[in-house]
Amino acid sequence: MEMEMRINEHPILGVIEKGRLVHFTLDGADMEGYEGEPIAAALRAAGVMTHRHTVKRGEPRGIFCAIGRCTDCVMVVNGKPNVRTCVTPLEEGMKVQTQYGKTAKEQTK
Amino acid sequence: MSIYLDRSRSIGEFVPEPDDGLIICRCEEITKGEIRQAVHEGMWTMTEVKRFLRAGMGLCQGQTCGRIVKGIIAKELGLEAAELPGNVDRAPARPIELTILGNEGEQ
Amino acid sequence: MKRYELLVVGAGPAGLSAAIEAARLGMKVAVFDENSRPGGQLFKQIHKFFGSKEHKAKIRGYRIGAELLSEAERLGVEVHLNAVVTGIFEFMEINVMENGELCHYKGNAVLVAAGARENMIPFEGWTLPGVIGAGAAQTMMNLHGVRPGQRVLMVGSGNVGLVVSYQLLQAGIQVAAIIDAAPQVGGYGVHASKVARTGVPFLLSHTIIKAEGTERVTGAVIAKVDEKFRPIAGTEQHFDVDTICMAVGLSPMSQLLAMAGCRMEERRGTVPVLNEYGETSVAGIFAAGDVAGIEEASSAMLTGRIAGTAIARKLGYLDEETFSGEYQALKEALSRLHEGMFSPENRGRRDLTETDEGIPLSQSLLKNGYIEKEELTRFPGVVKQKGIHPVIECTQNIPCNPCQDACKFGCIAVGSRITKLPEVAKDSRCTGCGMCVASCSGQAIFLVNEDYDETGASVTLPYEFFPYPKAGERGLALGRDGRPVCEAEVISVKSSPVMDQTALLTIRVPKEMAMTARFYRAKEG
Amino acid sequence: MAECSEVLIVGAGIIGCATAYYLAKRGISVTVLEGEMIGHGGSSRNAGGVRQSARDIRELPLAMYSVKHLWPALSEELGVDVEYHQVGNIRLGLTNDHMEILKKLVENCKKDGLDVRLVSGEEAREICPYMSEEVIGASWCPSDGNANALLSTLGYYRRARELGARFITGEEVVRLETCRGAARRAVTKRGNLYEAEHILVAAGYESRDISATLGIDIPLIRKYDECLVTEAQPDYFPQTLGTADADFYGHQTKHGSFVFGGDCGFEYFHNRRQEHTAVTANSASCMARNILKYFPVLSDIRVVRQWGGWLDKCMDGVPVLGAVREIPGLHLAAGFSGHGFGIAPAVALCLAQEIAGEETAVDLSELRYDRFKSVK
Repeated sequence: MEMEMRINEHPILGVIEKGRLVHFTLDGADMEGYEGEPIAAALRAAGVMTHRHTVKRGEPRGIFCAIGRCTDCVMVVNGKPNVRTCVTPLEEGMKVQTQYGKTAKEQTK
Repeated sequence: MSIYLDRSRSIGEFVPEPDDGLIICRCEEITKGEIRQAVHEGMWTMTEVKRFLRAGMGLCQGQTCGRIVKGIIAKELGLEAAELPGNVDRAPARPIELTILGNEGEQ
Repeated sequence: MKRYELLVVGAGPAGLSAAIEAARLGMKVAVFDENSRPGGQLFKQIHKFFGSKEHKAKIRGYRIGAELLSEAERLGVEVHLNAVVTGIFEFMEINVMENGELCHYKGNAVLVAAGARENMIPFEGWTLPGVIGAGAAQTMMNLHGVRPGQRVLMVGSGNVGLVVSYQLLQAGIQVAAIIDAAPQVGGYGVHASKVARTGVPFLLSHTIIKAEGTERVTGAVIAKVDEKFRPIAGTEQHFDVDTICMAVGLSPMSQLLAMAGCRMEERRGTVPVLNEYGETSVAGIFAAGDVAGIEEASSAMLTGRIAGTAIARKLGYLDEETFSGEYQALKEALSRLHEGMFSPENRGRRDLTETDEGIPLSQSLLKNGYIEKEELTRFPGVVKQKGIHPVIECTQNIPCNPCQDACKFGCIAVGSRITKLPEVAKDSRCTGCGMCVASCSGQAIFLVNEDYDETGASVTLPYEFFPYPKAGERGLALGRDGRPVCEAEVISVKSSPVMDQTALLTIRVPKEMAMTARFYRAKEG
Repeated sequence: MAECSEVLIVGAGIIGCATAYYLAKRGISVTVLEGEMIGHGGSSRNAGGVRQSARDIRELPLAMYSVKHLWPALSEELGVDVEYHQVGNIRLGLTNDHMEILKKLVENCKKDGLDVRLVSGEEAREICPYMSEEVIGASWCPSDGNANALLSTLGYYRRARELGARFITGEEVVRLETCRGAARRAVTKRGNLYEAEHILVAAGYESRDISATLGIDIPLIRKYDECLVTEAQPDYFPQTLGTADADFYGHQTKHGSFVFGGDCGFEYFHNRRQEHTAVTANSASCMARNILKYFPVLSDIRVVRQWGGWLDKCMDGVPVLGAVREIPGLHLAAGFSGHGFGIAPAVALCLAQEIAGEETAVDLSELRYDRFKSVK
């Protein structure tokens, strides 16, 4: 059973403030998240862990450092590859795609 | 910083190790074995290994693997990691779009 | 070119503290931080800080962050967020990527307080989604309110590993175990104990050898290591986890300083060579906080203040005499944090066998994360007494003294050297108010009343988990090792603003369990 | 006690490494001394152009020889993929003045039989479709190309070392000395002595100070130059780019990243107090604007790294090569003026041949040290 990944009430922090609910797509599928939270947070909350597949070996990668250093969590966002999703705020209508090597599967050059 | 290194000094033969297949540089997918092998081919500094293999030359610019690569090279050379010069740090500290780079504010 | 007296890189504890000092003395200061929220790691640190009043002890990190920020703003410090410093160049020029522009700024002084980044160790499968830094877990849950996983294996028993494990538990995530290749717990014993008593096992002399899974982590394999940290074949152990958290140390994020031409040295990471005021080999460029050598936020605030004050003197905002007074005071405050067995000089030492007072250390604490009952009586915080009284299970010389200030009745004494072990007065006039329990940053104080009623004793313990148990509810009392020891009845759950989210949970247990029961778990279902 | 070898090379850049390779291949014992590390200077701080077009007529034969005889087989010869690609060099113009410049460059090189021609804006965009409409014409040399400068330098080093050449890094030469009138000894900062029958100075801009210890004054000054590297991108275009205005140059590498260099106007006048090679605050921004003038399609591509270095600008724009007549045993290879990489294989081969007493593949007579005379 997948546990609810959002922390609704925290014993120390209380209710964690969120932006408004927005819609975006992941590889074409409709998703929800909160405006301003990192794209990666919205994806993790939705149970998505694979952000990209590497260039050489095609291996899956996801969140690693969560603060924009390691660049493991990059995806294609609004057509731009290599976007660090852990530090890029979610916006209404964003088009997020799993990155395969240097691009999304459908070439976005 | 430079360190005296006589590249003719013998460091022994390359001996395969069971964990040679481990990815060390996550960005460029360079393995421990490739790094060790490069040392035996004469790449004795972090910069040379980087230029030879691209370890630490990817999107994150060695922020994750730098320490680990240094440790592997030092061990192969029989040195302490602290004796080896590290990678040279250069701008930009984070990736920057050409269009932003070119859009200078008040100069 | 926009020119400031002081440019600060990093709006964490060190950067903000320096900016506050400088602005307080009349300097024009700008602070840059690449994050959308200021405060650096402070906003992820939801535990109460150690130290004494001058170090903002017993205040939670995120509240300190908010305090510093509002103070900086009140003093007119310009705080630029989402502002990425891409380089420091000659003549104290910095480039900042902000609002779609590359802006150039010049300072008469530059302070780099860029903090640290997490170290990593490679192992089979370490690139799989689900292997994350402990800092990543902290960021996800405490900043973004998202659980990084459901069941976690923590690698590393330093303070980061311990504190984050506790935070994972607070966020409702299971911690399967804490492992460490070292033979001893690296962090504060009190941090370990508060995790251990919830039932998290500690496996010292163990290393991670594999993350299992093909698309994401589905399990972890660990093994025992020999004295040279090599895994011992045949000792492998599997854990069903979906997340592996790495807490194997931090490295200074000192690249900007190296780039600026500052002389660097290797001291547990690459750090700038600094004079006593935090100035680098490049005149006018200063460094403070973790970027100058890994410590914790309390010292970062002080090194930041020292640098801020020194910069003010250098640039003519503070006369020599006033400076020297302020500098002495700050330096003394810093040295008070640097005492005891966890001092920077003692880091990594495994040969300490006794406290400053000459009391043998608890070996169980170092190996298992909790103290054995039998070891407790030799420590000065543990006394046997009639009626309600504090039992302080604080057995290492940690720089911390809020317990002393918390007790209005003088039951607790630490003395002027804040790393001393707290002593409970022989005939304490304890009223059972519980302020000491709530004020102890290490959650190591319990109120025990062995004369609660005919057959039962009461134990009051600090409790920071949701949901709170309800008075009258029956559950299990757990020992220091997290194993159920007896039935327990909840007498009360008290919380008040002054306790700052640390509830006081009082349970009734059989008399003979008064010195054994240290945690409470509701019955399943 | 001095350490001896037949040849001593000062500088482990591409010239030093490649010459060591060609010497070692001939069975000649060689020691290479380097103050920093392998490929520290300009060899690792250039964009990897392998170009014949727009060369001075005096060094064009070296470029043409390299492209014809050495670059194509180099990867195989060294056992390292140096990423040499003969994909052409296109030099772009935006204005009529630019086109005039290009016309002259083309005519100059045609004299030596190089296939280089002027093309229109449309033709240029056919060759490289991502180019801005602003480009009105270009020069096009299909036999030019590019290679990986880092791997070429390290590849030569690796193979030379394998063949027995001795490399010592962190060993900075501070003085050369003669014995009975011939160049014979090098003294290092650490106080070590090295002796050889032949000494080749190939130390970039520092060649001037080192040679000066023997009373040889190469008329070169140092010029600061910067490059930037982007994140890896899908393949856009393979050609080596340049402009008539010389405001940027570079190409997309095999890895997918773009490597671009360019000027911002301060190059000769940087007041660099520190000797470290950190970049400047402004050059990259200037370069970025220049690149986007020609290739707006690259706007959102991110720069991950900048680097800077000194190039050894010679008085007349071409290098000083070969034996120095007035001091037997002294050989020079300096003053490459920012375009040494592409000709390095031929230069190194000729130097090795000359030291070995063979006839050189390309005549070096117009590039020797004794060419300098007062002209005004």
